[in-house]
Amino acid sequence: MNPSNYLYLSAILFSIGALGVLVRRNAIVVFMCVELMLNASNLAFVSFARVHGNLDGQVIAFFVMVVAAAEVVIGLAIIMTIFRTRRSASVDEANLLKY
Amino acid sequence: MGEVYLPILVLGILGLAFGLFAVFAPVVIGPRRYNRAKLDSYECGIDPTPQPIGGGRFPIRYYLTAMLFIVFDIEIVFLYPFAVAFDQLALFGLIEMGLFIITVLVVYGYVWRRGGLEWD
Amino acid sequence: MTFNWLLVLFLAPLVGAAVVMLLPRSNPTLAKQVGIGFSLLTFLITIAAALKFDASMAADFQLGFSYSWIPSFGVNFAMGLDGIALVLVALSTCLVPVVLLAGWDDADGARGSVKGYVALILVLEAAMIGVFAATDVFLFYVFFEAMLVPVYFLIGRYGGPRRNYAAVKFLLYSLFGGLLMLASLIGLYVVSAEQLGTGTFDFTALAGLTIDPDTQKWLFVGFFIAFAIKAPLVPFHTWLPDAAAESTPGTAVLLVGVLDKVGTFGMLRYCLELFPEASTWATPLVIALAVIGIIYGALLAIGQQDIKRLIAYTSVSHFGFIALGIFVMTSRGQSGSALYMVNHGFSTAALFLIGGFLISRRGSRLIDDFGGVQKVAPVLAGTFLVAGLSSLALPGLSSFVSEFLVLQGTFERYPWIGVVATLGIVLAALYILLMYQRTMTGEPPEIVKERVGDLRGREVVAIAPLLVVIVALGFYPKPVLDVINPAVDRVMIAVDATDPAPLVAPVAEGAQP
Amino acid sequence: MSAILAATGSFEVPTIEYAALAPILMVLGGAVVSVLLEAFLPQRLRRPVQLTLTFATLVAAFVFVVLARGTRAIVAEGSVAVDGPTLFMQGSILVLAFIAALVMAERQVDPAGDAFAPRASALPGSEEEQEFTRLGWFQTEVWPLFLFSVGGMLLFPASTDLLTMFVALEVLSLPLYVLAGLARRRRLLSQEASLKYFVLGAFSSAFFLYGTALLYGFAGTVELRGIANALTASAGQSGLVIAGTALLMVGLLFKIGAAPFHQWTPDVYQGSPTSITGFMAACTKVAAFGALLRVMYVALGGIRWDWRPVMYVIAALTMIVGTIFALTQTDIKRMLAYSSVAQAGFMLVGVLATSAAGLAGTMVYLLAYGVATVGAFAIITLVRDATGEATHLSSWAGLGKKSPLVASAFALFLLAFAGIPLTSGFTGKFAVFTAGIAGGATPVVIVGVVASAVAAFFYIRVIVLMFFNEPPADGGASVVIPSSFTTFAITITVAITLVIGVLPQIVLQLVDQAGVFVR
Amino acid sequence: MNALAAAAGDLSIFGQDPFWLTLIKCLVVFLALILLTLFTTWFERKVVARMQQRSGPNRWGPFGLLTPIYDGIKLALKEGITPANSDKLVYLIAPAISAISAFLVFAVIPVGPVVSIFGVETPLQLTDFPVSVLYVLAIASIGIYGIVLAGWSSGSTYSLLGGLRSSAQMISYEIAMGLSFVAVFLYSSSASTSQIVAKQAETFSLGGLELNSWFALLLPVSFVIYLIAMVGETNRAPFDLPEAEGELVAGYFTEYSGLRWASFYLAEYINMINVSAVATTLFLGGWAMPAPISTIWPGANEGWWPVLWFVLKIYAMLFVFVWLRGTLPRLRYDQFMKFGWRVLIPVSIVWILLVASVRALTNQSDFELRPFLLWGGLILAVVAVFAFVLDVRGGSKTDDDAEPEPFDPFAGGHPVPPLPGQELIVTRRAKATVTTAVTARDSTSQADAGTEGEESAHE
Repeated sequence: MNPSNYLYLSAILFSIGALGVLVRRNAIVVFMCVELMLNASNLAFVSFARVHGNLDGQVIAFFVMVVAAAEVVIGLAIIMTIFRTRRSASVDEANLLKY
Repeated sequence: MGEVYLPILVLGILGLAFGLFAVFAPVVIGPRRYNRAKLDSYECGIDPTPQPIGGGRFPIRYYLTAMLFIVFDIEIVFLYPFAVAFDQLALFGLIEMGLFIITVLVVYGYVWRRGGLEWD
Repeated sequence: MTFNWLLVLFLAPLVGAAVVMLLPRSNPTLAKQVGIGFSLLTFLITIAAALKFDASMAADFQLGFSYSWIPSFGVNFAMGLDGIALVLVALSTCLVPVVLLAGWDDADGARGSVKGYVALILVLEAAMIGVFAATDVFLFYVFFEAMLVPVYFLIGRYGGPRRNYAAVKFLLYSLFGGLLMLASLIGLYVVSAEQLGTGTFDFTALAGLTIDPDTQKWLFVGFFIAFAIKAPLVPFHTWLPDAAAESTPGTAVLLVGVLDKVGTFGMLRYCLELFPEASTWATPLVIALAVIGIIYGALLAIGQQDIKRLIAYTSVSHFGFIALGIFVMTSRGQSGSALYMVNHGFSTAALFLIGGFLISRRGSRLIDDFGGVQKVAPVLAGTFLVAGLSSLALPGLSSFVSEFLVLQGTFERYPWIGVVATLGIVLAALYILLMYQRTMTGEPPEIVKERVGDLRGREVVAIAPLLVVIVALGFYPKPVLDVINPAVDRVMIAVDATDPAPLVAPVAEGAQP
Repeated sequence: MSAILAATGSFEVPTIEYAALAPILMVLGGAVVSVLLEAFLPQRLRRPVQLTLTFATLVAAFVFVVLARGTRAIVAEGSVAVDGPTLFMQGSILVLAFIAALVMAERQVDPAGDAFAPRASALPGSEEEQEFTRLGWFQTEVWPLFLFSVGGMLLFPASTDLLTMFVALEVLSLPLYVLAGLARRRRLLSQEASLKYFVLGAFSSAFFLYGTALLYGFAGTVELRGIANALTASAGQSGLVIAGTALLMVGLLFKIGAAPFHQWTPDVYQGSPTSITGFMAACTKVAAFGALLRVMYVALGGIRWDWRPVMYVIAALTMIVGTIFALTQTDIKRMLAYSSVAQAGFMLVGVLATSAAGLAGTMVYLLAYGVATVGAFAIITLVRDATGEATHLSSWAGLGKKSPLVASAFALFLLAFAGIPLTSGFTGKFAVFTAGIAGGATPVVIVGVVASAVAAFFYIRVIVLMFFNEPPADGGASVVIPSSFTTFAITITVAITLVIGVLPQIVLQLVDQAGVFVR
Repeated sequence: MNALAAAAGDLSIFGQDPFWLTLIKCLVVFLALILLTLFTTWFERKVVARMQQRSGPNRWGPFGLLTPIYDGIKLALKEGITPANSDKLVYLIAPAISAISAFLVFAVIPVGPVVSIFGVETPLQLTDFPVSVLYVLAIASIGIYGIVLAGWSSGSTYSLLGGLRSSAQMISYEIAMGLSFVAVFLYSSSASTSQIVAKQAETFSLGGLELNSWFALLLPVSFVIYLIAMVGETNRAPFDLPEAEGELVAGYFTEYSGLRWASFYLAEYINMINVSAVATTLFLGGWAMPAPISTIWPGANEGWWPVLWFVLKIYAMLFVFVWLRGTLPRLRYDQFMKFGWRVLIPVSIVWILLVASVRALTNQSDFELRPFLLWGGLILAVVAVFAFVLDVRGGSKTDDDAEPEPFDPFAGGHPVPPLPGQELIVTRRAKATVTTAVTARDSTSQADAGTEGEESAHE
């Protein structure tokens, strides 16, 4: 199969994720969108690894998974803490810091 | 190359067909007798307080388990290639992976001590 | 290593400041005494240095030294005196003890401590010496900016009721100019790096560069605006009346008498020598500004109610003359300007100090609150009159020589400008004499009788040297001109300007009318 | 993965130069030990032991950095460079971290203990929390987090491939996200800062990653020199390069807080515990600029004509935005946050000079800025009123009279930010601007100079407020006498600021010797 | 034997089948799984009945063998209820996800050697690739989605909690399971199922006895851990907490009925077969007949015979499942989670370190360490079990002695009533009306804390 299709897919996923971060208000959804972006990158890495015929891209995908996992853990911890104090996961309600 | 995955696809389609059959067959062959009580959530005694749809949430406690899972799952992801290539990596592999595992163990000890491994 | 007079001269007030700061806070008098001691010592060192100065070689930097400071930026801690710098350093070191003595009580009861006041003035003195003596452009810039700090605190902590406003206004104006200059400085450095391989800030090396005229214009603008703000040239002058009016008389003397000279000094030394083509290019504009300044300053001075503001505006007018003299590009005009800097320093100092005595006695700065002072305080009135006459350039007093030279230089090249500028003299007579008439003559009101006493011994001691110098230079300016002229010639060569065909008399004779 | 497992052929067993990596390993190892201590030491012993460990680790790492001077090598299978710039930045980061740690260790200024919540997971104001406060519990988890972050910062500017860089970026960021949310007082603010920092940080690192992916797609490698070689080899510019570079830059520019990716800065700076803000502002900037410089110089030097115009605009925009917004702030932390944005713009001038001088200038600027920043935020921790830190500008009025020494120190830092001669800030600005002009970025430098002039206004406004205004009617804030930790931190920052200002040759020589990036 | 190992160890034989053969193999696997499920339900009921001195199903067909068929028909004729509260789409998708993932795992399980089908030489395995064990884990994880989504979309508390518990349990035990594979990979140097089977065909001698190097023998600790994790992973007794009838009715599929319910049920049994098959493949030598017999009868490992061995091995494992169910009482949720996290995982990790070290040593020198490892492993296993007992008992002891802790009804994210022995936290407002003395002290401490958070904390 033509690898460029995977690249288009990854670009689309990345855009969806980016858009989601900007548009959605629920912290957890925002957060999932970020993960989507990371995974879109993974897809790109793996596709490029295929294009170039070397393994780097696949190995990188590994590392990215780790990082994404670490991000998930930290992010969930922060959101949980906020949730405990406010009982809401909406980004909009976090509005004490205003210009 | 891709043919290796073909059986998975075929089996997946078969599984999907079965799943869809199981889901939609009752609509066709099953009886349909309307009864409002039947459509209610199963309850016994008190009103179940949380409503999962529309406002209900997963209890936070489970996120903790999820986080721990992610940490260890990732460890596993790294352990596999190491294990497979272990014979070639020789002592270097052992040392590096030992460091890696010990690091994870340290975190594990920390979580344990901090009450992350308590359930009720 | 030989005994380095200039370095000692620079360090003496700094040491003095440190010593003063170490003195106990409880004994302000001691601080003043020590301060005056150090300032006198500095003055003595200046005299010693001046004696070692070879007047025949006044175009070269003498008594110089150079220590490597930031080799990576090509910055040296380098100082040296040419003729102009020498006289201005002398002016500074002479005025500081006078100011300290005259302003004996100025700092008492102020927000800051007395020893702080003395120390700040000594620090300022060191910075002034540095700024005139620096032969490294970066060092010049550093002192140019460093001067702001003590002045800022002198105004802000020891000044009048609106001191904050004045101090901040002063600081912001100066900083703005300074930053523009910084930009040009960096540009200059870059040009030097392009032409010489390694960047340098050495003045002589930079003056030797041939800079592309377009670049020159930009760099010139940066320097010129900084200097125009410092030597308040219309329209950058608005900070001066505020700063001068709100500061103590002593501070005002140093501010207007010396500090502002850095601006005109900078135009003469840096703008002209570093950017000759750009200076020529900018001449019409600068002359226009200068003439406007002369007239505008004078007119505003006439309208002033506040004595200190009035003196400040006279300075605006005088700085117009100085700038005019510099930019008419004749050796006579520039000599006159250089000399004017010195003379103006002394006469303004006298005006501010005596005005300060008057004000502190009466407790008001408004002219209308005075009258008939010469009846109750004749010595005060007399000295004030002499200082005022010097300011309006009465022949026989020092300013006359310089103003005459400037006008003569102007007439040589731009007769019509000369005519307009001459109007400034007439206006000067008007504002000085009007002020004198309104404050000193007539029948003193009760309150003046009650409060205004004559000059005391300390005050006389402080004022006397100024008047002596004013009169002496009025009759015999030659020693000063002798050291100034070679330096001016160097500038003239740098800007590639030649004097027009003589209309009246050769330069040497023009110095002794 | 499949290919790795399939590759039953011979592996090259990698070599790791442990000695060259010693500073990084040291700090990260210290962090791991710190986690262990945190878990198994009794509460009573934790603080002294953690503090000892932290400071010992930082000092030891610094010693290794000093010992490694003169090294120029690419180690760890081409993923880490140990060269002059690396060592200089690592040294700077360690020094700054050390000072920041001193401030973080302070317990004397707040009657309730240190600046961190005794337990982050407890509800603010809950019974539980009050109990912790009453018992004098304190947060020692900040130390392992801190060390991890420092470890990431040490790796970030040293990494020579984009993957290592990405991992380092996360290692440095993740602990910071948590640290930002740990304030003992104004907890909601702090948590909000943490969330914002996290969301935007994760967002930007995703951009970084996607950029990396695209560059990998172009070059077939993520090694910086490999990318550079590929750029040299290819005739035309591929869309991948442009897009990849752009996305990569978004990620990096976010970290340094350049406009238009600066929006997190004020919120996070304001909300975080102040000692953390100082650490974050100073050290992150050093690390991120180190990485940015390396990427721009080593990997993308070949297409500098493509990215420079964009960087021109960004640098100018950053300076302008930072300056203009800082003008209107009434909160001192927010003001410093915007000022840090502006400073990032000035430093970018050094980056886009793309010369050895630009590199050296940026490094000097970073050190100068970092020191002043840590010092300034240390002072902010001391200025307090009844509710805690008094960050509103109005309560700073008249501070100069109440505590002239502290106010003077703060004034010095502000002057350094403004770039007034004889302070470190001037040295930095001069070095950067000179390099900028030499590199042909004159218009940006002009913008920079104008911005500095405008910026000077709000710095000086604070000085004026402190020294010449009367204290507000309610008495305003006053300076709490700190323990020797903060005192030492402030003293040393003042000293360094002055030394770099007056005798910059020491540092300049150091950066000159640091030379350029090893390729 | 070695030739066979080599032939099976070459992954290039996969993916060579013509399409019709692939189709046939898939269909056979698919149908076999369904039939095995039906048979297994009968098997389970029968065995449990025997254990309980009953006779079990015996009405339909010989020995009641047709009972599952009738059950199926009955289920198919039931109404498929979609509760009003449910998220319709997800509610319907969830059982399909469960079923698909259950079927997919079997794709990489080797059932026998290379045989000839209609003249085509083909391995008795649908497919294989270098990471097939990882594939198994991945598909198993997807199965969890089915459960979580089913629990969530049903719109019922029991379902939700059942789904969450189930997923928490499965992911917890998946870690232990994944870790138990690491040691296997260390020895097999491959993550491909067919290669692992081939590797286990090698022999070693223990006390003069030639044995196949089954990883169950070489790595007993890994095997034990896998066995435990396997049971936890499939939600089977004694770990069948999600379906704890007394607490959660039927767990995540409380709201399902008819064939939809059947597909969850089917998925559960197929998963049992799957994990048994994986255990067979990874630890019990796969389809191969072990050494003493295979040396006597070489034909045992050729042709179609191995399929029989394979099925027998699977049913041995399934018997273990049933046996456990018939013997052990259900664990409490906390005991169960604690066991997973505090015993299985650390033991696994330490075991991996141990195995890796020993392996590295043996690779360096020619020192034979297998016996040492075997016995060391057994000791470790005993310690593990001992630790488990201690942990469970110790845990319960502290629970009894513990002071009744103040109970925050909101701690879990939604309000729940206090259980007996738990005391509700008195809100500040309520407290203020009760005791003024306490309030006075409180208010000062509040002032000290001085956070804005106070207001919102107890709203």
